[in-house]
Amino acid sequence: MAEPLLTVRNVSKHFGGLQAVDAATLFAEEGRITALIGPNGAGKTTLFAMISGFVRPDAGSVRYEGCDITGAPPHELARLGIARTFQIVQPFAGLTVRENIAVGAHMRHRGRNAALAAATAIAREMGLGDMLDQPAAALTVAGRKRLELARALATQPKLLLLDEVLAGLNPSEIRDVVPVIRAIQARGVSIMMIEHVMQAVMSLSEHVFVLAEGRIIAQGPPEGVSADPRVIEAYLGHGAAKLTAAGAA
Amino acid sequence: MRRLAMIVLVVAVLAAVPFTEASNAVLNFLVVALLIALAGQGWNVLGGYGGQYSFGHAAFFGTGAYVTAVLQVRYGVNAWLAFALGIAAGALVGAVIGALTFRSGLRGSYFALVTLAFAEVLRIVASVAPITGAGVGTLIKLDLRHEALQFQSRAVFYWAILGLVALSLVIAWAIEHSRFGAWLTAVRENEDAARALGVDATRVKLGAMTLSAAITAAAGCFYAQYFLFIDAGIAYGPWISVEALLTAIIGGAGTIFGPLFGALLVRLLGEAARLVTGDAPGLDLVIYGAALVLVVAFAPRGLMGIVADIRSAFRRPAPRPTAEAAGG
Amino acid sequence: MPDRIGLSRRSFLMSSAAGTAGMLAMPAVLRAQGAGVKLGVLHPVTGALSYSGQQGRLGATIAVEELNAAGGIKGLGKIEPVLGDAQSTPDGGTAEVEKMNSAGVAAIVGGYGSSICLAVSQAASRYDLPYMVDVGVTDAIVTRGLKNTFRFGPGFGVIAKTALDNLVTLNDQAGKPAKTVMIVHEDSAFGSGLAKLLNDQLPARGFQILETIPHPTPTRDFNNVVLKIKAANPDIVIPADYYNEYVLLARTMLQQQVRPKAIYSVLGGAASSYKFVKEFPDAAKYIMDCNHWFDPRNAKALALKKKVEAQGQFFTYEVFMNYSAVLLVADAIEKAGAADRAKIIAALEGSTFVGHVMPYGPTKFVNGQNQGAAPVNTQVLENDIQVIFPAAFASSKPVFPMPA
Amino acid sequence: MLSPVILIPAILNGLLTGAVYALIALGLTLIYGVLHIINFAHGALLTAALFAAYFTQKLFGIDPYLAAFALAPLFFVLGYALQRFVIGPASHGDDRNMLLVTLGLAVIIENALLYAFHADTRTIDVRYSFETIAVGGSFLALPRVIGLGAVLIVALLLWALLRLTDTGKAIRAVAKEKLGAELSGIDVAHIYAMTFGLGTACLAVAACLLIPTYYVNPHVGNAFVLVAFTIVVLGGMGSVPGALIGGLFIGVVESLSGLYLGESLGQIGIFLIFILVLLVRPSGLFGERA
Repeated sequence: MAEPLLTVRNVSKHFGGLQAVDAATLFAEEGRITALIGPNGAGKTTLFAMISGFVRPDAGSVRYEGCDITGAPPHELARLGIARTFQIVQPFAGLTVRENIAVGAHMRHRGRNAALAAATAIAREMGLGDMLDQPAAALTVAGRKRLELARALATQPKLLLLDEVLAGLNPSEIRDVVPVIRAIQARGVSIMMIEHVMQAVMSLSEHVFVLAEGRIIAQGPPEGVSADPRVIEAYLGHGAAKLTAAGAA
Repeated sequence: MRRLAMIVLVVAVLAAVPFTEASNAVLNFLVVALLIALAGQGWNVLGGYGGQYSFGHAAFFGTGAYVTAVLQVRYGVNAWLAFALGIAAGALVGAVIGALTFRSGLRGSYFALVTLAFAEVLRIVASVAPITGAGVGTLIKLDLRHEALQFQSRAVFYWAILGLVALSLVIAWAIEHSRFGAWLTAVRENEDAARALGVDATRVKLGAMTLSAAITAAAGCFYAQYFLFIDAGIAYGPWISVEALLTAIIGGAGTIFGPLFGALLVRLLGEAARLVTGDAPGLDLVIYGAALVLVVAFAPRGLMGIVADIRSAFRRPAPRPTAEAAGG
Repeated sequence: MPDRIGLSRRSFLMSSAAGTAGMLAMPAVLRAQGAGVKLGVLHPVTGALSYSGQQGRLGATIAVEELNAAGGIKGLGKIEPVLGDAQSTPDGGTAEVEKMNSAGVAAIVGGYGSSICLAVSQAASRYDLPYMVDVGVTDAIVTRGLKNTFRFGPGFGVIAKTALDNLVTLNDQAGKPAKTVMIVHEDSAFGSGLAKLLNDQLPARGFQILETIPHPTPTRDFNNVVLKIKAANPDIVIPADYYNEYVLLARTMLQQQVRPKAIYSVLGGAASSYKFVKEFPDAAKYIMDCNHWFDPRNAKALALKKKVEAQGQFFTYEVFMNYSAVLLVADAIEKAGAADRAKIIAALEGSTFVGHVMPYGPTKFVNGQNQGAAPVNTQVLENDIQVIFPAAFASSKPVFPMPA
Repeated sequence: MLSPVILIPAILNGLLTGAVYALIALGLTLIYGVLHIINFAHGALLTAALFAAYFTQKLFGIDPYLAAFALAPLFFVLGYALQRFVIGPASHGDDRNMLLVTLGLAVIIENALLYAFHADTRTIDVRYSFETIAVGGSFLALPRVIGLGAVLIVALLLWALLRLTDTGKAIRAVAKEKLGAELSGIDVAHIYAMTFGLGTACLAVAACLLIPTYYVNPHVGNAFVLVAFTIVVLGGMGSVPGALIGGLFIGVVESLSGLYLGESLGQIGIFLIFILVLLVRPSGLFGERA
């Protein structure tokens, strides 16, 4: 079997006395949507930060396309084709939508005009065509999420890391964004997503990893994972109801 | 391209001033204003486009001034060459300070403080080191020949500094129309997001700081060549750090013409204040300070922001003034 | 080109440049109609040097008032002072020269501070505009070959030499009680330059320099400096500081009970200052200074002192130096017979003016430097400042060594 | 190389000087700890306080030490008002704007003082100005020894205020977690202003301790402000004990480096420490790692 696009092996990270991630191992197959779920404070975002180069792991390795990328800085990873979005959206508030996306596009286009043209095209695809010259600060939450996606996409990634891209959206907005993610996958982009909206996880992902207290406690296809007693136990409390509701849906 | 045409127009208008019967007093006033504008444009590259607020641009101004002066006086280097080397030395100091600070991840208040401290260290060193003439300062020999980069006519000096300012305007324009500029503004707006999009933030900031330092150093070189005397307080004193920042912010940080118009306005305000109050010591500076606070409070994009708002108000009644939206 | 760039004030109005509006009424000319001579009076009345600048302006304006009260300059009418503020920076000084030139002044008096004088002399030389330095001790001011620049007062070289000569005389007269010296100086142009001269020449005169301590301006605390003095225990302490630091140093020495045989300053910022003597009589007691000082036997000087003190101001050296410099320039203009720059320069070159209040004798300029200019030695005695050297001008005998 | 005859008094003097530095730094660090900005107006406010102390003595004959009890509340109100009505609203909650606004205020205050009182240096002469205490063959100026005591008391009071009062708890809450504090009903704008007021009140006390042995002119505060920055950084931005220890430490360093390197270069010692700490350990020697 060929090596997966991304392999994370036994990575650990602690902050002060807190073990945020403890020897976690997971992988993302090419062309698939992989989900990373877990209760609040499980260490998902830290794990993402290590994969995308924002945080250096204390131990373990990250491999991508057969190369060791452990501890490489984010901009190099972006150049290799790993793009990410942030849980709390981080638009360049003072720039217009077009300029925002162009920052991403510049990675593949040196010239300003080429980058702006590419940005315009992507903005249209992502449904931001009407707002090209608006400042990013003027966008709604849903608009900013789309912008975040568009910007990441403009770097022409092979692997897209989505950190709770659906959080903060209302159900109708979620219904709008889910097909967008599918479309991205259809372009041949592999996706790894952290998600709380279980409904979306169930419908989008092909493989799920469950992180709890810094450890991967389960993995497999979504249906199997959701039935796993360890997962239910990890989610017990405020998370359990959500999971069972999702399972029933 | 329209902006580029604006640059040509503004520079052409300014270049015509000596052909009117403007007195040397006016020319001298404009020379100093343009000198400050140049220093301010240097600050603008790093602070305005890059969002890194330096409180110590004197470090670059002073290095430019001292290298220009000391090379001529002590080593007999040709003035033109000394001028160029002064700019290079300023850029080098910028690169070194940038490498140290950005690698340590200093931002915001920390960055402001550390730049201030570097400028102060240089000031103290310059006030005791024999090579700078220590406390006595360095005096460039009066030698009104073109080879010595000194001119009998104020007008020639004026055109020279205008040429440098014009170049700095073109640099600002190029920043706005390049990948480097896009990355730089992205870093200003949100460094983490920029890094995730493939921007090597440290390198971009370092590049901006080097360029910024070179431009401000050019202002320092010109100062030395125009006034022919510098000492530690003039070259590395906090006055130039403050003026560079002030003109850029008041004119409009992160805009092409901000520092130029800011410098002209600030200097005019100072003259006007002294005109109205006689020689009331300090009042002109009170006005500078007040202008800074007022601009930050009510016109966050400075003079250029006000101009833009007025223009857009006339062109189409925009439902949402962009300045507020961007500021929020 | 330079000739075409106008001299007429009307040409201001023609200019379309941004920035002209503010320049129109510059500088602050006390305009008078009709005949008269415009005289540039340039001082740093704002910024770091503003106290000295304001004192200097005071002296200059008193001189102008007195001259005008007596009918102004013979044949030319009243003097119209054109006041300028150098803002304590060379560029500020240069800007004022440009404005004054545009305003058509016949000559400029003032400067105060070596860096300003350097810039001003050079700017004025572009227009062959006569410039009389009031106080600016760097010798570079008059050694650059600028034809327009004159210095009424003494420069570093002369001051240091006089100070040394007098120190030796003082010591010899007292039976050579002093052998060792410590120098405390501020580290900018004036203090460093002086310290260098002293270091070059004191050993040859039989004094051993124990240590030279530079310090920045401002210095917040002199306890360490005084501790060092205390440990080295020199016979003589030579301070060369600006006013604030001088006061701190003298106060700290008093506090730490450090009493050398003499505190002998050269251009001491506070040593020959009535303000210091009045505010800190104990710290000032017996301090000697080699500095610019008026001729205490000159009736005009004493009248001026009375006048200044009546205005609630201290009679500082800036006042009488500028007063004298204005009188000197006015005399030269009178001799020139016209507000013609070249003629005024010629008149200054041949000037033998005696109407000033300084102990210099008749003026005689060689390469712009007044040959007779020299500092005198003063000492704080019984809450007053007395001249102790040279004997010809002395108002009191020196008290040396200091009584314990 | 230097005998203990010099060394010991030099260290003692350093401690005395450092105490006043510490007090100035206390105000600065408090403001930084809560508002997360460097207050560039700190030096100018110190100058204003020195003028206030000078004039209360000159005009009303009130002893500076007594005046501290009146000037501290007065400057508290001044600081409160500045933050509440000028700095806060003008900077729209943006850190960089706050830097600029405080810089602008510094320029305004310093030059307004210059305009009002001109540049001449003023000193007061109180009867204890020259009184000394003999320690180990050297003499310590009595006013500076009193200063050290007063600084320790102020630091203790400040510490008690932060630990024991409701306002202190609110200040600490805002410093730690602004959003959370806001959500739990704390008026953040008020707490910001309270903090700024406290920091400014520290300056009033420092001014009253300084004036008997120092002088005042419109630029005098600048001489202290960079040192205060250094102490704040060294002690860990926002740390009260850090500022105290840092102040004393810097006082001694300045004193000793002045002794060994000369007064001019001695100043560099401080800045080098400053830069080094910023580059290597920006959280300071006593601060927590970010």
